[in-house]
Amino acid sequence: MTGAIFDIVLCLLILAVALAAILGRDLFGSVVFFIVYGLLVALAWTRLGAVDVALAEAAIGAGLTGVLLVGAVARLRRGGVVEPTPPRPLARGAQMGICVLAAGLVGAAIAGLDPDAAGLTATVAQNLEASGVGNPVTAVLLNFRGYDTLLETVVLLVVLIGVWSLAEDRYWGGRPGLRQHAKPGGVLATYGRFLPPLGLLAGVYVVWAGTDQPGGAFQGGTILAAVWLLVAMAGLVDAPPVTARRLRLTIVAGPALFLAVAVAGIFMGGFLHLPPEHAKQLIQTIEAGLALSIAATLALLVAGPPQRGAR
Amino acid sequence: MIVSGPLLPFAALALPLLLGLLAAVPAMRPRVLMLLPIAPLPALALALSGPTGEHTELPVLLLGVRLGLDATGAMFLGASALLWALAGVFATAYMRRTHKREVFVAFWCLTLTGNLGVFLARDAVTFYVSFTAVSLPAYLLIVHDATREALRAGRIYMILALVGETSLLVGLIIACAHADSLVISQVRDALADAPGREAALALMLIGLGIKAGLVPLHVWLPLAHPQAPTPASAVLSGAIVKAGIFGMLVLLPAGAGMANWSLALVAAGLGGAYFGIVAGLGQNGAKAALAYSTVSQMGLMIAAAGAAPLADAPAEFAAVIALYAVHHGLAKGALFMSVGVAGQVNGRARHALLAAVALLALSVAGLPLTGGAVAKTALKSGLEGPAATLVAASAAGTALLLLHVWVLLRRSSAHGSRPGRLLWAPFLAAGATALVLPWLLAPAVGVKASYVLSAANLWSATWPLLAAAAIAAAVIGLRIGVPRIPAGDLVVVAERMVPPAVSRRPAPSHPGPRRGMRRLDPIDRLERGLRRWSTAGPVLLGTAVVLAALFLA
Amino acid sequence: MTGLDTATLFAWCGAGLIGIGLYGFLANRHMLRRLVAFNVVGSGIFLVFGASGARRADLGPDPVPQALIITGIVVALATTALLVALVIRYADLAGRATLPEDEPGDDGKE
Amino acid sequence: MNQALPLIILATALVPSLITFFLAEDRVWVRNALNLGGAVLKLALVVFMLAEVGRGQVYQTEFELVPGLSLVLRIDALSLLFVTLSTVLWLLTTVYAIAYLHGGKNLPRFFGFFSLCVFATTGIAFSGSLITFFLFYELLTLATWPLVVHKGDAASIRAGRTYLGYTLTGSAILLVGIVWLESLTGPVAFAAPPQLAGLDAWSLRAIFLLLIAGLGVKAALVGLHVWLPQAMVAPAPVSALLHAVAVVKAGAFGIVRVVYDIYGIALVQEIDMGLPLAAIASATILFGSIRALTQHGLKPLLAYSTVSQVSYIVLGAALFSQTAVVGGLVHLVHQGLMKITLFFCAGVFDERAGVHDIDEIDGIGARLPWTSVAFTLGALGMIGLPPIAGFASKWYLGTGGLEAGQPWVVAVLAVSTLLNGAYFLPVLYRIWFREPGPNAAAAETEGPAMLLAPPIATAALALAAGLFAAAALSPLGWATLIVERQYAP
Amino acid sequence: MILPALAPALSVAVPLAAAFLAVVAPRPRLLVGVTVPAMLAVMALAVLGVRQGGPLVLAVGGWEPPLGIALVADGLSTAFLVATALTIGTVLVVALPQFPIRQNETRAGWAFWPLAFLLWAALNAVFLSGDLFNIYVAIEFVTLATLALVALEGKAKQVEAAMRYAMFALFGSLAYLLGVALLYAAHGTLDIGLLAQLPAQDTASLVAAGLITAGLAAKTALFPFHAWLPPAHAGAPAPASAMLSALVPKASFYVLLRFWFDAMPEAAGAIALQLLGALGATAIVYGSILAVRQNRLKQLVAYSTVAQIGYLFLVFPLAGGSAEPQPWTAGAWTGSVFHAVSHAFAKAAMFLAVGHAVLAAGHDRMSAMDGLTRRMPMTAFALGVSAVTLMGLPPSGGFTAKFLLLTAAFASGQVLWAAIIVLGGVLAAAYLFRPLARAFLPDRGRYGTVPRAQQALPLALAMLSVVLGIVSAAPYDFLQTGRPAAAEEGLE
Repeated sequence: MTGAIFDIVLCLLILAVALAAILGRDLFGSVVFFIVYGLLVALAWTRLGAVDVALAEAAIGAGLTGVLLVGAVARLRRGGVVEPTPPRPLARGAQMGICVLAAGLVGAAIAGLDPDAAGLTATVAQNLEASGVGNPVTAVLLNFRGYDTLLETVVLLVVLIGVWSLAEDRYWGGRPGLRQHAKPGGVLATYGRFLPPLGLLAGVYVVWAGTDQPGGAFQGGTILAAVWLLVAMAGLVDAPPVTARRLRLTIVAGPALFLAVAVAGIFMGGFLHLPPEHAKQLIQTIEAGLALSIAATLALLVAGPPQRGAR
Repeated sequence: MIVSGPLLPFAALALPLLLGLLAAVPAMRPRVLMLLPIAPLPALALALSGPTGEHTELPVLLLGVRLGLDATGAMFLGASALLWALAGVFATAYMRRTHKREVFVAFWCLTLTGNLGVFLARDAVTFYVSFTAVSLPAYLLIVHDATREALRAGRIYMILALVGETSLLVGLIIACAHADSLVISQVRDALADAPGREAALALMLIGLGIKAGLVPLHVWLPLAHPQAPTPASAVLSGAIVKAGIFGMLVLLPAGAGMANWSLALVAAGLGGAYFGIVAGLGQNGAKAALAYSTVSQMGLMIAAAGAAPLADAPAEFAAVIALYAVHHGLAKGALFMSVGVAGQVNGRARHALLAAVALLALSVAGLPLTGGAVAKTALKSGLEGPAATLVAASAAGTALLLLHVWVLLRRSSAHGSRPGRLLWAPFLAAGATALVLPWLLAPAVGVKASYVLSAANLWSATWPLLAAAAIAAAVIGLRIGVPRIPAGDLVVVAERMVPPAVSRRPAPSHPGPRRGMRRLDPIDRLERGLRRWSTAGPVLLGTAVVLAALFLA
Repeated sequence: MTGLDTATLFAWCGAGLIGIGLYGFLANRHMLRRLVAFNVVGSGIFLVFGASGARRADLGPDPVPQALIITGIVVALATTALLVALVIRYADLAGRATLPEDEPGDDGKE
Repeated sequence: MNQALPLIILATALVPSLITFFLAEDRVWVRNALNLGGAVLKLALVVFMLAEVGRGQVYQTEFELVPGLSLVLRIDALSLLFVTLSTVLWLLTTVYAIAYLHGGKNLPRFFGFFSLCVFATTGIAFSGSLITFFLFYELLTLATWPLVVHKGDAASIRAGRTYLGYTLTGSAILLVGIVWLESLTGPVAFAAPPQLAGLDAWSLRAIFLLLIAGLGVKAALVGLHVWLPQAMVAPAPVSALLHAVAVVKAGAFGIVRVVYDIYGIALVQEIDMGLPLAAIASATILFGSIRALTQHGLKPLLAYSTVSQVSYIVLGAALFSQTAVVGGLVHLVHQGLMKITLFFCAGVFDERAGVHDIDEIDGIGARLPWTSVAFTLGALGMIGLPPIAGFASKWYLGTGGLEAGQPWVVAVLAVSTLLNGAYFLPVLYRIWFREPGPNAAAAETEGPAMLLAPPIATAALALAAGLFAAAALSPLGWATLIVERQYAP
Repeated sequence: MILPALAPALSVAVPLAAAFLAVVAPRPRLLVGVTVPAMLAVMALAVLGVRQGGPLVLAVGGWEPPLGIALVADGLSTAFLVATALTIGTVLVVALPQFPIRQNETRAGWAFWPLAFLLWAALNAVFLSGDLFNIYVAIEFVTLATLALVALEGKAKQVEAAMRYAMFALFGSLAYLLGVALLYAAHGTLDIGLLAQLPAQDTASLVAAGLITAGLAAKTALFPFHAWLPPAHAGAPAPASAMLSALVPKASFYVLLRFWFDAMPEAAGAIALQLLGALGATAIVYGSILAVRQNRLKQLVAYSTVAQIGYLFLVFPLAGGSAEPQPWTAGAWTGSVFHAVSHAFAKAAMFLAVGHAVLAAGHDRMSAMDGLTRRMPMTAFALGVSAVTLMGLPPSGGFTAKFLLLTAAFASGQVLWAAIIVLGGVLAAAYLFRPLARAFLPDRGRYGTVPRAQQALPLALAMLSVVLGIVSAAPYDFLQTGRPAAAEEGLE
């Protein structure tokens, strides 16, 4: 019962924070509300027993997305971009009405669902043995529906290329992001020295644990990316130039490895086929490669296109 | 090309055509006029050999050409061929110095082919083609001198010829469609009870009447004949107009059913005969007056042709009309030639010329013992009651008119150059033939000399001449002025009423490219609206909702 | 889904988030606000998705939706990243973070 | 051979066309040899085929594109009538065009599209089914357009716009009609007309109207004719193509096919469409002639004359009479011969003396006698004067009209003849009898033989077609054969 | 028979590998030289395999649906794969001189290549996927690659167009994803083949259907959600535009087709289908009118795409919505696919040709066309031929498509759509007239030129659309391989 009340309160809170994020007068405030909202949703996921999703939501949905948005707000402020005035009430009313209708329709659809539909839980459980991993979510992600994940990692690559291609032509060959000037000895600099080893450890663990417990390449990669970003913000490391061969190898390595395994599978029974006896090792290999590339890609996404001249 | 039957009819048409083409060969140019007298010779030979009753067929030509000759046709053919030959001789001398002789010769030959073809044709298409071939190339003969007046005459001629051709074509088509045959005799018989008979007859008569100078379709005659070079005038008046009469003779069906048409034609013909006289007397030029004389004479023949369908023996009566046509053709041809001769002769020779002309004129008026008397008497024999009387009486008018012509001719001035024999000879030959030939032909058409020389007929031939003499004396004595009538009478009136030709519009100024795009501005506004996410988004979401609702419904 | 079990509750919550997020996505003109709204809608959808897979408490949460949601979250992040880069670049070039047709008083004239 | 020959004949035009497109501008001899060679080869094949088809041979080739859309090539006597005309005229026009455009620009494009037009026209003639007809009909539209705009000046572009606007709309309407019809009957082949008798009369009427309206654009029925006079801005060989070899003919040919090979004249009468069609044709005949009267330019005059003349073919097809359809069909050829003569001559007048307007033609006969003679023959033939070809058409049409119990047709013919005379004769008059005007005075002498020979040849052909109309292989003889073989009850 | 079975996997794997290499070792000439022939070989394999053995269904990783993802290569998907391969293959060759990598790597010169290969892979992934969520990922993949290409020129206008496109595309993704979520919640599977066997009349399924349809319609740029398309497609570099306009909207349309004819053939209500048809019809008219009004070449061509997309949606009223197959549905269904494919060829050819004209002239105003027939005859010819297809005139695939659709319209008694189809052809002529006519004008001013070999490529592509019309029997039959039951009855 307390659980139910907690859930109801959580739901209301989530809705309220979401509203605040949407309607907030101040953009920065909205983004902050959005980060809070992400954390609350992560909480909701744990309430639903989906710890993997909760981790992903917290790390990616709230964390990285929040960082991206905060960074963007800061850039716009620096660029002196003003906020537009809100739309007229009439238009707002119509928009609101139609959104309410849409939400209602979704609600109706939910209400009409068969409460006993079992989904694929049982099927996954049956095949878990052959997947080579103990975490059913990882099994789905990297084996049963590994093809989705392959495409997904490539999506990250597309976006990175897209972000880079938004650079000014004159900065091509330069390093991503603006140069960070952390105060020497400031908080950031201190954390920058202190945190990386821990973060690295945590990240590698999350990746490694992902095969049997909640976690995995995405969550782990995000942590690694965050670590690198922190260090970079501290001014301790700088991104290599976008034209650097090793940088490009890093971002491509994971997906390429995945693809190589997938194609190699053709000779072992079919595209993306992971023979059960080697599945675990293969998945761990893939996860390792992916984590590296994901970490690099996510970090570079946050850093943005090169905005500094080439050497 | 396969010809079946006698070759001569084919040759009669082919030779002039070939000679016409030959005229276009540059090497021929210096001697091109020499072709003219040769062209009609096969036709003449054919006419002299007389009707054979055989047909010549050329199945691949046109829609299947069929040629033949009967008694009537032979007379028309013979007289025409002779006149063409004589006029051709005349032309060799007369046209020696004009420009574009080769063109003249080519079209002369073409016209000749058509003219002969009309008489030889035994199928409707060949008849029509020949009729056209005589009509249109004649234009070139008329306008040969290319003077302003000639061109005007040519224009009017062309308009009428074209109307005539078209009418004839349509009339023939109606008749042929009913006959389901192209053979003229069958077409004619079928026409008697064809459904569109009245229209067909009317149209054919318009077509033939224009050619034959049927009043009021005659207007081209008095314009064209004076403007054409003299040899051309001679054949125009002597031979070409006969194509119309011949057409009436072969195309009008016989029988009581034709009574109304017959009456109408007789009336129109006689009316034309008298109108021609009156109008001719109002002319100042010899050729114009002669042209009106032709109108008048053709009126008589048309009246006769109109009476033919009701005659007891239409074929025989047709031959009689042919006889009249033979005389008139040769005489009128000679008279026109005389105008040409008169232009170049002075002194004694001129007196001789005037005497000969007077004799010819009297012959046309029917002076007893002349060929004209034979023709006229024969013609009257086929007519009854008032028509016969009116024909007889018209001789007085004819005499007066030709007297007028004679006077005009006498007054005309000459250019002094001595005319060669080549001008005299054809004139004399034509005149002599006109005086003599009817006598020779009369037995063949069932007219005996004794009948012609009977007292009654002599008297009926003589009194109009006496009356004419009396009137002439009175007019001259009292100095009564004859009102002048412009040549072409009705057409002159018409010309004043119709605005000068249909004016062509100036080159159309193309409208500029349309610039009406501005009116589409609402579309631009709509497009801008749809680009705005705050508009398009709700529309999109709304569509999703509506679609879902529709699926649910 | 009779009764108000946890899964249904969160599914409803997801529906509500979808509504709120959509409103933000449609009504806001600032591109970053739209991005925030986009993410709200996204997580609302994930909630509906995930909650529907958690209906059978006896079987535990369905791992397939979870995997799909994780994929979805990454895709959403990727999209957001590209959009943020676009917005920033646009602000650099045009000095604003709104599309021209969304500018107040603008008729969308080019 | 029966299978391949139609394709070979099509190839004689297509192959030169495709090669010509890619020839360099200066490879004049190759280009000319290709196009002339194609034309000569085609002519030889067509002559061979004439003999074979005359003996009763039928050529057919068929392949399916998608269900319900088959390409059927079938050569019957009617096909050959059209093909022979276009082949002969293609050869002559090519000769003429080579001389006319000598030294001009963009000639590979020109000759490429020209041959493509001929290809399309041949395809139209060979079409054994309605949809095949449509395919080639559209190709013709497209291939003609670049020729219309060939000069590339503003007026050409405008004319091209009008042309495309009309013809494409027309084809669209035609397509609707075709698909509608085929949705009721399945694919429509000319050789085996569909069973329409049981269908709803109003649908049949509507489809008939759609088909005729679509075809009527190219056939320049009144109201749909606007493109034709405008297209006169194109060079003379193009006009020849539009007016004689291909375009308007394609429309008229299509109407004949629709009336006789799809509906059947009896059904057309039964659904009361025969008389309206005949009436429209008649209205077009008169309208074209009246408009021609008021034209200032020589080519517009000829264009309106075409508007008028092509409807003779339609009129023939619309009357319930075998004789009339013979008249209509034979006019397809006759009009082609005569009109191409006129356009060739108009081109020569333009080329040698700069004559565009009728006012400028005064006395040209003295300077350009042979051209003027040819022009005169063409014009007289148009008026319908025997023994030039035109009269035979009129004769049959008139007789047919009466057979069909429509005597007014004869009146239409008569009035049209007079109007034709009214607009052509003054031109002839000016050519021959006016004092030479500035254009004639400044005119060059008659040009190269290649420019002169085609009009003289076509004029001679027009004359011969009338003079030897009764011969078995004359156009008239062939048209009679078609009707006896294909349309006899 | 392992080789043909490889084709689906290789169709995605080969361009992906090429993309990875393009990121790391940017050597476009080599990559294109290897990838394009390799892909054509893969396509040949696929076609052979499908022709001989029927639809190829490949359970990825050996996991059968519903657990795993199936790749399906039937006639329909193979047709789109082949069209994509031919189009992109040509585009890439044309792009070689336009995005060179020389001593100093440039931004666009580098980015174009991986993006193009990735787009290729993404499109193939969409066409092959038999799983609705996998399609979501693939379609997002397409969208993001497209966004990057739209913004590739990097000026304010293009960035703006990309942002606008993103609004529509993101909304579409969200709607689609929500639909997928609801479908999974209702049925516990996302496999198209399995969904087809389940009843789909519950609320969730139908709401999902509405969302998916609207979402995909927005991505396909169906009127009135099209306004993003012209600025986006017109702003990109010509080779990118060619891919975007020719293929990208087809991907989402393809999914719609799969959804309505394979996954949920019985769910559609007649009114909803008519509504889609009406939007399509409006698109035809509206897009054409706007195309007429454009003064920029690329804008004009882009609006033409808006109009042409309208035809695709006529398939819904003509072939959809009936549980019982009707005699005309195969015609309409095949017709729409023919249209999609021939439009792909023609539009790509047109954008490439226009691109060459623009390159030569240095601007994309109408006057860039002046004298084109003389300066660059092959380019002009390519434009003309592709215009023929867009107008739906014979002999072209566009005509075959139009004919099939028209036949279906009449056979099913929906004459209104027939009228629209026909009107659309005329309108296409109206908007294509101006540029084509200008090609015949004399050229004024100074123009550059493009090597003939380059000019030949768009022409070849355009000719493909004509060849599709001339030899349409084989593709027609091929398309029927594994066609959905709802479209099985044809005009035999």
